[in-house]
Amino acid sequence: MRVTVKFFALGRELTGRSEMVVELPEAATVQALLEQLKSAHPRFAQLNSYLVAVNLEYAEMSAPLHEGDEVAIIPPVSGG
Amino acid sequence: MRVTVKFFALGRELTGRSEMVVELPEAATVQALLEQLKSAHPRFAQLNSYLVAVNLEYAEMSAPLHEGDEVAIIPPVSGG
Amino acid sequence: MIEITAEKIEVQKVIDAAYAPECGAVAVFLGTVRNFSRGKQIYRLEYEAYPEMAAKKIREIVEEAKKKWEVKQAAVSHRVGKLEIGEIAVVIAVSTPHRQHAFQACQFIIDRLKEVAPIWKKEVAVDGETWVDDHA
Amino acid sequence: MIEITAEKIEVQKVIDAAYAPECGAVAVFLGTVRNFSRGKQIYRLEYEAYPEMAAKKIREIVEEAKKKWEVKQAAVSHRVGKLEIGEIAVVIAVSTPHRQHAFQACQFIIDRLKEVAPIWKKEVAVDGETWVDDHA
Repeated sequence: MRVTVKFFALGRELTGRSEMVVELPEAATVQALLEQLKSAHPRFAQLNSYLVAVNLEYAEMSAPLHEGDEVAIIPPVSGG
Repeated sequence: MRVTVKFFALGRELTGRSEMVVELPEAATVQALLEQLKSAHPRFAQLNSYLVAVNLEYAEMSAPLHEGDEVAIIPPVSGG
Repeated sequence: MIEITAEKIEVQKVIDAAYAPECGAVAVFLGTVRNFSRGKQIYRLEYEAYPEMAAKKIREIVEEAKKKWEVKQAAVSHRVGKLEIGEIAVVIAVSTPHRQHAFQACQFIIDRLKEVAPIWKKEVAVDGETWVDDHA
Repeated sequence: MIEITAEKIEVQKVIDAAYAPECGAVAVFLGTVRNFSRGKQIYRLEYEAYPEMAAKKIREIVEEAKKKWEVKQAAVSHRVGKLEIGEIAVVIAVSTPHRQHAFQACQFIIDRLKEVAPIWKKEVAVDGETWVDDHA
């Protein structure tokens, strides 16, 4: 299955990408996606603090992903 | 001596005046002025809740007045 | 800027007057004319002030706020005259480096203004006219 | 009105969007760009957002505020892009019948927005660029 991964702020700068499509085994978890990202993009591994959102909602590491999900890597926020 | 008395809101409406000059004995107090106002202007006596300001500052009933003072009758305020 | 004015208040002007480059937070309070008050439909409000004393009292309140919190700049504009529903009676803007202080100081200024500034409002409602006494 | 925008924010528009005729109080918060931060001189800030999620989170925060206080109407506008000193990054306006609720709800919305909305700022200062982490 494929999910779209979005990067922002420091995550975007480290990966040099604001978005990428990632191929994953069926029912892979957020955790599995992150491990795949870290090995494929060593500079992403330098991002040491972030949350993950799936389809616009903060998600647990154990959450299973589905075809077409939009996953976002959310570094510490600082709006306002 | 003479003082100027200013009326606002309900006090202005009851007396029908926004300002008057009052002749008082030397060193008369705020209290003395009020008694004189009440007897000269019976409708002023209907104003049953107010503070008094002398020269733009809230004053005690016992405060002595001086020539040229500006005295204001301050009904309950409701700004904002 | 502290003013008692018969003109319509421009909010942006009051905010501009409270601008301070070292501040990241501006808290603003707008008091507006409601269509209902104490269960009655309101047609309009009429505000009257003792302008010199009102301005003096508001200046004192702002000074007090500056002692209590890290307020860099504050501006207050209070309208007088006849106001229709939805019109702005008062605008208070307070600039501080940190936002908690801005909210606290702004609320303090409006609370104290309502207690001590010689400003009065008359409600013109379906059943007649009443000078409001919030403290009764 | 809840928006993430690259355009300059017009404060009056946000206030107008929060207007409710049954309300006598509007509390407004403006977050502006300070010239100094953490002891460093700032040249400008760069804001970035995940706009769809930021708008969703802010909508949820506003709904939460409406449950906690008597909020009739609220509007939030958050800017993204490059901002100079003094420019407005965020405006929040909240209308309530009574002013205490307006201040409390407005402060709640900015506090929660800073905690959970996916919006980031980079400080461009004399010694380089830093993504701010307020929670570190």
